[in-house]
Amino acid sequence: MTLVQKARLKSLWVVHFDCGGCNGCDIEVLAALTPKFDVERFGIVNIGDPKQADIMVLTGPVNHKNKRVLRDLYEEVPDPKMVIAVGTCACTGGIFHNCPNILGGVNKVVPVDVYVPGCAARPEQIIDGVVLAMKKLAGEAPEEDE
Amino acid sequence: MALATPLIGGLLMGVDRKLTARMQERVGPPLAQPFYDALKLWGKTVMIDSSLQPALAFGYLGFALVAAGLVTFRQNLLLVLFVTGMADICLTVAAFDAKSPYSYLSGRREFLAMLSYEPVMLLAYTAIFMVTGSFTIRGIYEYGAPLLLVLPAALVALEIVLVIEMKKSPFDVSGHAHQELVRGVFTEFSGYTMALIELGRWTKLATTMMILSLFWAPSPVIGGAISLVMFFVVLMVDNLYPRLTWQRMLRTTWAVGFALILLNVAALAVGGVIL
Amino acid sequence: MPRFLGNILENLLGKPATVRYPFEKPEHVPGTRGEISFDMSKCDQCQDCERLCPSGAIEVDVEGKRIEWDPYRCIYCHLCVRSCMHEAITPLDNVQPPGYRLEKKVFEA
Amino acid sequence: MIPFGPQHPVLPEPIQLQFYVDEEKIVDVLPNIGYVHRGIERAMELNDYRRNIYLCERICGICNVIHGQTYARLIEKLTGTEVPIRARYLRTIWAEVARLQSHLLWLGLFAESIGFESLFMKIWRDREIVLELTEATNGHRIHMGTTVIGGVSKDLDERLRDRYLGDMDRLRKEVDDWGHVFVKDVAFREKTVGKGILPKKDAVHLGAVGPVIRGSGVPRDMRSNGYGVYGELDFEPVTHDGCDSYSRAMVRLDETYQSIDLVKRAIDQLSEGPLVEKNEGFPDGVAMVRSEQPRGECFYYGVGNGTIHLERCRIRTPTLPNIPPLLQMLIGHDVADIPTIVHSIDPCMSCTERVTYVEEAA
Repeated sequence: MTLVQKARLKSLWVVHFDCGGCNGCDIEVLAALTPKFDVERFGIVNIGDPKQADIMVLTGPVNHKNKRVLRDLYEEVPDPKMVIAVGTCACTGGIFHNCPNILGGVNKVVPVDVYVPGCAARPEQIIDGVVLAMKKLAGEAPEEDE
Repeated sequence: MALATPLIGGLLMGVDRKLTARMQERVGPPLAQPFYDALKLWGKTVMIDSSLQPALAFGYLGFALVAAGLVTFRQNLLLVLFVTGMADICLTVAAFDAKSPYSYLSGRREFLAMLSYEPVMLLAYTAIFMVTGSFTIRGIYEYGAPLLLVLPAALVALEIVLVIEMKKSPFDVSGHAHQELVRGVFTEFSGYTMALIELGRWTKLATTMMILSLFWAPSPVIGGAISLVMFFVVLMVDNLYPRLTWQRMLRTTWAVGFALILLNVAALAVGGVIL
Repeated sequence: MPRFLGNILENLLGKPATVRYPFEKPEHVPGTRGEISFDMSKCDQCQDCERLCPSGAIEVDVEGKRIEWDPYRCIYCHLCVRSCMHEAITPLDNVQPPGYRLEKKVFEA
Repeated sequence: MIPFGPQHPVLPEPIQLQFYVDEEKIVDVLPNIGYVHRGIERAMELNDYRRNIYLCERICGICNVIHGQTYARLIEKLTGTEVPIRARYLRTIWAEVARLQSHLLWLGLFAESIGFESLFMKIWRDREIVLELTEATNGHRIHMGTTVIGGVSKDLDERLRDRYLGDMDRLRKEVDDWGHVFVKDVAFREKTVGKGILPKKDAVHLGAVGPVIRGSGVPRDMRSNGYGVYGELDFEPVTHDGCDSYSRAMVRLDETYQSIDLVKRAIDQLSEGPLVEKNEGFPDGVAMVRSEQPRGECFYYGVGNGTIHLERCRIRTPTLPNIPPLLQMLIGHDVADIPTIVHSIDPCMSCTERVTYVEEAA
């Protein structure tokens, strides 16, 4: 493992985008930054600028209006990048599965690396999800068998 | 020595983040966090808006390194000021060059920030010249007595400069104002260009700290301690104040900074230390 | 005036409020709405849970005596736990951990 | 032109505000909402009416308790179910806890929007007290999910009751600890006083709701209608006359204290009794209910036709009526004031289940 790869695992900058969920997960993502959980311990910063981000944290189901925004945002994040779908609606659509303007989970629009379940996902689960993403970045994730 | 300045600056940035986190009742990142960030940014794919951007990023780091070198070799302070100014101009032009409105606005604000702190620095250097009779750092060393005893108010004025230099509230109008401008002047940099900018910032921070330590020139240890205390005060102020507008920044720096230095000089003139 | 100074100094000198998760497990809160588990010996495939589930996360296969529960679709409201007449659904202590792909949990008789 | 959103660090929710600026002065602003349009009203017609309560709670994660309660009240009106008195008290307690959570969240975000990060961290740490309380009540930090049609699904036992009272006292002390920064801090006042003026006449005319209208001196609060048990708790709406961001912040700060008092008073008056009244039959007829969310008035209108599905359900959430006043507030201010003014209405975009299409005038 090169030095850059090692550094990458210790400095994950997050860009967070709400695709139209209920805000529950969004405030939990924010709560993960605050003193009780403080993800900055792992070098995780909510950077807000897609051009410098490593991890996309997506919450909420995708609708027809913001799928274009989401795709643009995904394109803007430089490689190597990880996409974490936080919350039930971001994974599959969850309770909004039969709403007419909903496409379903964010995996309908962008490839997702880690799925974090929960409605709303708890900060502990979000931290676990980031740890999984770190493992995948380090190449320790199990191979996809398709 | 000049090449070690980015390392010192990076470490200071790490201390900054750790202390800020502790002031906010958090654990905070490890001390080496800025180095991890810079290394990671170096390995990322880069997205370049305009071909000028990488050149300007290199320019920013280059000028910052030259300024650091000038300080280590005890050269002219005015020269240091102008070279740092060149570095800032590189950053501002790069921000203007990008097509993002955030970048443009913060480039404008960065320019105003330069406009507000550079005259204060210039005035402070002039005061130093009036005391020591020389603009060079060597002259300060040869002056003998610690400058802090003769120019205490000028040091306070430079504290305001340090706040702007480190892009800390209340005057972080261009760099850290993520509520208004996402990432400010850094919005459009990515990958290695951002890493270069980070390195440049560390260098500049270390340079400013070295200049501050000149206020106790005979002993670098006491001088270093003074600059570290000033660094700590900046962190405290950062956590005590919300961000103010650039109009307020310009007014405060000019009014308070100029007044402090001029008062100091006037007091010296009355006391018969100079002239 | 900097009215926040005392607070900041207190924080600086005191202990951080951070829970060191994942190195330290947080204290378990009784009644956490986490994962659910189906006791197939009690279940009589009445499909009440499937009908009531607000997000359609439970699928009951009456013929095969088989229940599929999708943890990535469940909203953890525990309506099924409350409404199961045979008390065949028990809430577990843990919350569902994240995963790399969407998987369903299968409970068979 | 500056596009503010849909992805922007200060506002985690997707809304786009297109600012037309001259130097740094805002000349015009166009809102572009609908990034969260999910079609909940349609889905509510498709679902079983008993399931909808969970859908309603997920219209907005911050005001989920009150959304759920308002929907439950709508269905209770349509089916003629009488809620037991203990359940009404418990609902009020939990609604006020939810309001506390939301107001602390807002105060923190407001502090962050003016660039005061240490205060933000401090407030969000204190907010964890409320979240832990919510978790102890029904096992989840955000979605309490205690409301069922006809009552509540959880009881407040002796142990939890003591914890509520103890935590309310603790929270009061913590709020005292930082509340004065909002009231008196010079730099804070400089960023908020006189920013985002909404005169009383305009507030009424443009249909502002909640703390926005109360910050303009109009005592309009649905809780004074006395739904739930507010009639028995001597409720008085909080108003401030400043008409600016500062008085809107003050309204919320005072309401935080008020909510702590209301919770304590409601727990004192809590009487024994059944928790839930079984509702029989299907919703029939037309009904409307109004309640006060942390962000303002929430309005539910429902039509039932005697089947398991609702014929129509119309929801009016508080953020949407606050957008036109926001646009008026913003014009003439600096770019530096955008975060404060936008935050002063407490935008909760996930409530704003509407779509607009914005076209630039030629």
